[in-house]
Amino acid sequence: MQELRDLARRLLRENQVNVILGYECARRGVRPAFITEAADCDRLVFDHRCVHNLAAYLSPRRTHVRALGRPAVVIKACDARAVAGLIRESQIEREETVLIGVRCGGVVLDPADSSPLSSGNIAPRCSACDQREPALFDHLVGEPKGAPAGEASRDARLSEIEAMNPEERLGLWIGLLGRCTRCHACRQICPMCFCERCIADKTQPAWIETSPHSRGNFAWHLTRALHLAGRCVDCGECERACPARIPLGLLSRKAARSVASRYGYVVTDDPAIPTPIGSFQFDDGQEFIA
Amino acid sequence: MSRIGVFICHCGENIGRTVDCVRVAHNLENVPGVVHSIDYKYMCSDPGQALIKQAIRELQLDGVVVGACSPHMHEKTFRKAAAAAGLNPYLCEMANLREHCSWIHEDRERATDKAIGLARFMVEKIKYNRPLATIRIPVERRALVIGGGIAGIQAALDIADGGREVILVEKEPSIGGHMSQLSETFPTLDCSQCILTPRMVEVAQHPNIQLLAYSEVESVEGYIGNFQVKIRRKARSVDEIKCNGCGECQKNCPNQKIPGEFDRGLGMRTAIYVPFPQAVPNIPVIDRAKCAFYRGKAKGVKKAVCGKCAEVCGPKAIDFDQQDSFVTEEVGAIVVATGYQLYSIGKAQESETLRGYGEYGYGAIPDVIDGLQFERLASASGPTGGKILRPSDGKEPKTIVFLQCIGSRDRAKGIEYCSKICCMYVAKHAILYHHKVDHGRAIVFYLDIRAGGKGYDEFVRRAIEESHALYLRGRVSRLFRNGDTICVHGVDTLSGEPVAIDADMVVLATAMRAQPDIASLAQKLSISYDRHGFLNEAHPKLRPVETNTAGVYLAGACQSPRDIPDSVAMASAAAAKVLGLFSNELLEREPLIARVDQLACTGCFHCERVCPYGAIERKQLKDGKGRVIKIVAEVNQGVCQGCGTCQATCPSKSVELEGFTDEQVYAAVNAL
Amino acid sequence: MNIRRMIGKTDLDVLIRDLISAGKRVIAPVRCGDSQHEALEYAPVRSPAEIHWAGPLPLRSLKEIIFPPTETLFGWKQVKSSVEIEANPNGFRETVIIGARPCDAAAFEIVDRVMGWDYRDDLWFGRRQATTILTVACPHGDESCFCPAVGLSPESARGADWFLTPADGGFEAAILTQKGEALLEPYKAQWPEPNNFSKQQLSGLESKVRANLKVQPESIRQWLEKHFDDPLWKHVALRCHGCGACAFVCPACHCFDIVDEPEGIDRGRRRRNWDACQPALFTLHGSGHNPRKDQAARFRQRIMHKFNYYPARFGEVLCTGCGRCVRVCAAGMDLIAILAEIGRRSEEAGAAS
Amino acid sequence: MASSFEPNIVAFVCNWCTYTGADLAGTSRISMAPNVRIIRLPCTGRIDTLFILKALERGADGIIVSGCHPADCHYTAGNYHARRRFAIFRDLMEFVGIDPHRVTFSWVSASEGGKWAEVVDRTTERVRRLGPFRTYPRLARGAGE
Repeated sequence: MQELRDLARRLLRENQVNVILGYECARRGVRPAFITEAADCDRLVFDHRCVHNLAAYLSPRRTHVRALGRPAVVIKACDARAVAGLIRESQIEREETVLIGVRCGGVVLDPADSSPLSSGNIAPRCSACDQREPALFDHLVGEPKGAPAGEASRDARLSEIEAMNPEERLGLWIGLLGRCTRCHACRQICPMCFCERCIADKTQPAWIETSPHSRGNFAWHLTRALHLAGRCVDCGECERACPARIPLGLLSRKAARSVASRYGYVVTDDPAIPTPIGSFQFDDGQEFIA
Repeated sequence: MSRIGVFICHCGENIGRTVDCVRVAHNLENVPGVVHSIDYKYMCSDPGQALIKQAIRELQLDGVVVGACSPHMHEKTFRKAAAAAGLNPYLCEMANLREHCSWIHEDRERATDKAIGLARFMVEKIKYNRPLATIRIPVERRALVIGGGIAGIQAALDIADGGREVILVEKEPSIGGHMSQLSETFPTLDCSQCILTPRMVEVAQHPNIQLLAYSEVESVEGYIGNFQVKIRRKARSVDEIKCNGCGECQKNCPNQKIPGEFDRGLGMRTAIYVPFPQAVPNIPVIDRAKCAFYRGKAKGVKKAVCGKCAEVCGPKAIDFDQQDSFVTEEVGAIVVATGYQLYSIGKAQESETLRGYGEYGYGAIPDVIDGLQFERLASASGPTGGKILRPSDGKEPKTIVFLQCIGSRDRAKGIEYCSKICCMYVAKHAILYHHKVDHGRAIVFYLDIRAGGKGYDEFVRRAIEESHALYLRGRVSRLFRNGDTICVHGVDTLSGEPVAIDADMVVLATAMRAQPDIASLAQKLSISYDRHGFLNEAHPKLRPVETNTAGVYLAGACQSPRDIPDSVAMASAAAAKVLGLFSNELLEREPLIARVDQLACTGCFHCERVCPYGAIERKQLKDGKGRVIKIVAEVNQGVCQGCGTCQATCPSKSVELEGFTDEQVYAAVNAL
Repeated sequence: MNIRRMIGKTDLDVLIRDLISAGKRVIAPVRCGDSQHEALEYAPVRSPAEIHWAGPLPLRSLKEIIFPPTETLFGWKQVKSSVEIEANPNGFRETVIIGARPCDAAAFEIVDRVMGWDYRDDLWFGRRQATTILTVACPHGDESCFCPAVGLSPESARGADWFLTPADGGFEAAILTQKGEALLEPYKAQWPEPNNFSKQQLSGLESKVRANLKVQPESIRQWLEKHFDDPLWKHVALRCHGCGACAFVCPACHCFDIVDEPEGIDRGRRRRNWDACQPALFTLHGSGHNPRKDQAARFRQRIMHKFNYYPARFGEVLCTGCGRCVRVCAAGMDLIAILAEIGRRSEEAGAAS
Repeated sequence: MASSFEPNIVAFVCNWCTYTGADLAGTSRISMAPNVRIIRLPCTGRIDTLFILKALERGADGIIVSGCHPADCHYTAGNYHARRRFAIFRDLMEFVGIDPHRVTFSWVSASEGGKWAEVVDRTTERVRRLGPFRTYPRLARGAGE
């Protein structure tokens, strides 16, 4: 922790950056912090409650954060994938952002949960995560961490749904997506949903019905999952933000499974590797094409 | 509210027989936005077109839907008619009621319903059509020709004679290509070099042609009328300006025993060499892999191991330190004439799909040669001075077996196409052999004889009847050395008898293949190629010398196996296309291209990555004070070909393809 | 009206079954489907056994029962150049809400004011009329609750037709409205009046949640009125992602968007959908100009509307202190902390003047 | 009942291969089911998955997406990009329970008029067996009504 604070202080003092995007303690657990004064750096924390993906704040669409100036951002291995995505897709310049990588042994699902990390409260993505630190960083801080608790079989539900018959699946999703009220929290918090004007907000024509009925919700969530195929960094923020507690990660992980099995593509924090949609191989599988 | 006119064509009985055109017109009349809906016997006829023009003028139509044949047939016709009546041509669309309806259905009721549906799609779509203006872009009226074989030479001369500048790029030290290696040409038996060399010299001397031999295209940017081509000028180690072509360097080069490429390994050349005496330009090049100076340097020997050529060079043209250099040329059109290579029967193949010929010894038998080697033997300027002599012992072969379709039409070896020229040149070889070797026996194994062309079949008959070549229909199963001779085992499939021949020499008519590095050139030019590597024309019948990248044209065997007359014809056709393009200062293009909504664009550049043409550019969007707000995509109007892949890929649909915008497609789908 | 009844658990079950078999829609807190979490939601029930009386506040408020996330205003069909309107054929289904939390029930009365103000919203009041609300004394509070700070309490009966207080394994019911009385009517004679001494003392929930936030709504309003351009807004809004989750779970937020949704070329529906003031799109003009240009301006609007403009016009804040916005915010935006800060500043300002 | 059902099928096809192939089918008078109506796009690269969703919303019982064979694309690579897009979209569609048998993807070249007729007939027959696809357009019913 002290290492992180000292580094942040130095970066601010030496004018290398204007703002540190990190975490701080508040009334209800940990929350994102925006530190602009070296004197405030002691507020910075990093522990297993730091579930938020701060890369979302780097998007050019966050004009209020951008206005603070050149940022340094605290990133876990999973967050680094989002930073790589933003670089890959020309949203930020690598040189314009200082990346403070943190070693991470897993985080809880609820940042207000101060109980120790256990298989009961761990964020599901962490159980299956084998990356203790990012490969993309300028500075790396923190003690080496052990592998987090919990079972690595988080995609069991995915396989379960795949094994259902089509009617069961449709019924399941009508039930789940029927709960969506289109608050778009999933999109707003997503580090990779950075469009200036989302397709769901486009009205001429309105490909995606804005009404929160299942028909509009299917179009929205299917399209979002497609747009995130090979881009979703699996940070779980959409699911955490969803006030209707819809397991949205199932859709993006299905897309991830699809690009992995079809094109051998896995999202990494290497910005130089292109996304699978937008590239192709002459001999890509086409078993579904007559 | 729109003012749309619907015009349903009976096409005589073609549509009217199966589609109730009157019902279609009546039905469409009730569609909101339609103010006029009629049917007529022949819409494309003059009176039919007059009906459309009259309605546009009198009813102030702002959209015209013609329900008739395929738009591929008459879209231009009706758009022109609309334009003549003062309506923007892009406000006219066609519904395909003939090819897609009346001709493929029998049930009149259902065909009529479908016709209504198809017309309805277009009525709804056209409500969102926008008037579009033809795009005009300036044309740089200079051409680049890639490849200095006969096709490239012809194209360059034709364009240059048409008064336009040409840059001719040839990767070898000399132009001339394969044709310069041939002895005589079928079916007239004129001497290849005699007809070619004057043209080569003409190229060298033409004031409008800039010849860049020993050079390759490094990169191509831009678009029709405005290409920027970067050309690598490979280091010759000889100063082209100083060199006077005296040949002293070659005479004095100590390394005289290098199998020469021009003679297909049958003759020798030096380390500093001109490929053949009539080379254009007549400037030698040092083969650095073979030259003692460079080999010594590579081994780290400090003192120059050799420098003979430099010593004897009067004008001091030898430049051992020469490096590759680059020039960038602005051109408006590019003709690709990169030619072909021959199938190698050896074990090693550069493609997994190809197989060598183990049954013919994988090329290890010295007196088994390919057709081009035979040309060199038969050529007066060749290694044997035009005498047919065996490579192994220099004896005159008394029996030569010619095998056709080596590689060609042989799926097992990876090539199923016909190489087209082999039947003819084998006949030529048989005739030449007959002329040169008295009592020589030519035996030809063939599968079919393909001799379509002026004087071609007569030529083959001449080989058989006058030169007494024995034509056996069948394949040779095996070749092997038997002492001094080569045992040829095959089957005469007409008699059904097995055949065994002791031959003194075997000549293989190996397949014509695409150039080995064609894929990389095709990528630089954004043109497509088939799975054999032959470049694709825009349309196999109607646009045979154009490619799908505007401004890039094809000539010769890079497109498919071709003989000299075909290559020359194609080259002249490509030149005509280029000159046509250059006849105007401004180029007109169909405006059906993509357009970016820069307010909505986020600059993720997925579009840039999927664009097959590199038409997406990055543009800084600035506020009133000149500060960069964001970097957005912009479509280069000259480069975009209108495929729309950008739009389907754009997550926020901030790029629209004119003519097929989201609103147009949405409206059509809405009419389901 | 001061009718009181003791209702045994089985009696209440009978009432619920009767309502269901009479074809009425019965809404009550139930366990969320397909959730890994212990979470409740208000949903239609088919049997009294599904109802969860205890446990945390349901995820979404009761708002959606009266004001659905999407509803059809009318259908249209175009015939040549004229348009036929097909009014929403659905009437308002008789609904009984059982186990409403006080902060949810109270919101209806607060929102009634704007819905019946310059224009009377028939859809809102139609459903209000068709709905009977049985509020239960709040069984659960946490660090995000602050109903006492906005003048309510875990035992507030505002907006209720019945108010139920747990007692002797059942409930003591206070019947508060005519609608409530009509619901009671068939059982009025069978169910006994309560013994005044049987009512359980509620746990110290009120004092617990009162400690979460101690501010006076009027003092907040006074500060807000004078601090439209305060630097505080830029500061507090930094972490806001601009999603609408807070508004969508809020029992009092009531903004909506009206869209025409085609269902073919010549027909479609006009729908009214929930909307929220936090996404940039909310105030984006067709020209591309956005008067609320950044998240600070949008977040300020949320606070101003609830704690300044609404009380200025209607005399009370547009908030029932349910704390859902605090719980749901994935970015850690904390209305309690923000109101406490504004309260502190207001007091300082008051002390200074 | 099922046999009397005539499915409503929309085809999104590229201009250069499949549309021309369908023209050839017409020129060759190859008879086929009248259930399929074509919407012409320049390239499969332009065919958006949103078209498919919207068509289902508007009551299409089946959908055909067809373009140039690999290596045959008029625009050199549009079909390769489309192939990936459709592959992933199809997986997602299947995952949420939309029967992928309602959507046919095919490559039909300008010379394959016969193949086009086959694609049309096979799709029509398959969708006829699956029955009308009312579930999808009706997903909007009941919401807030």
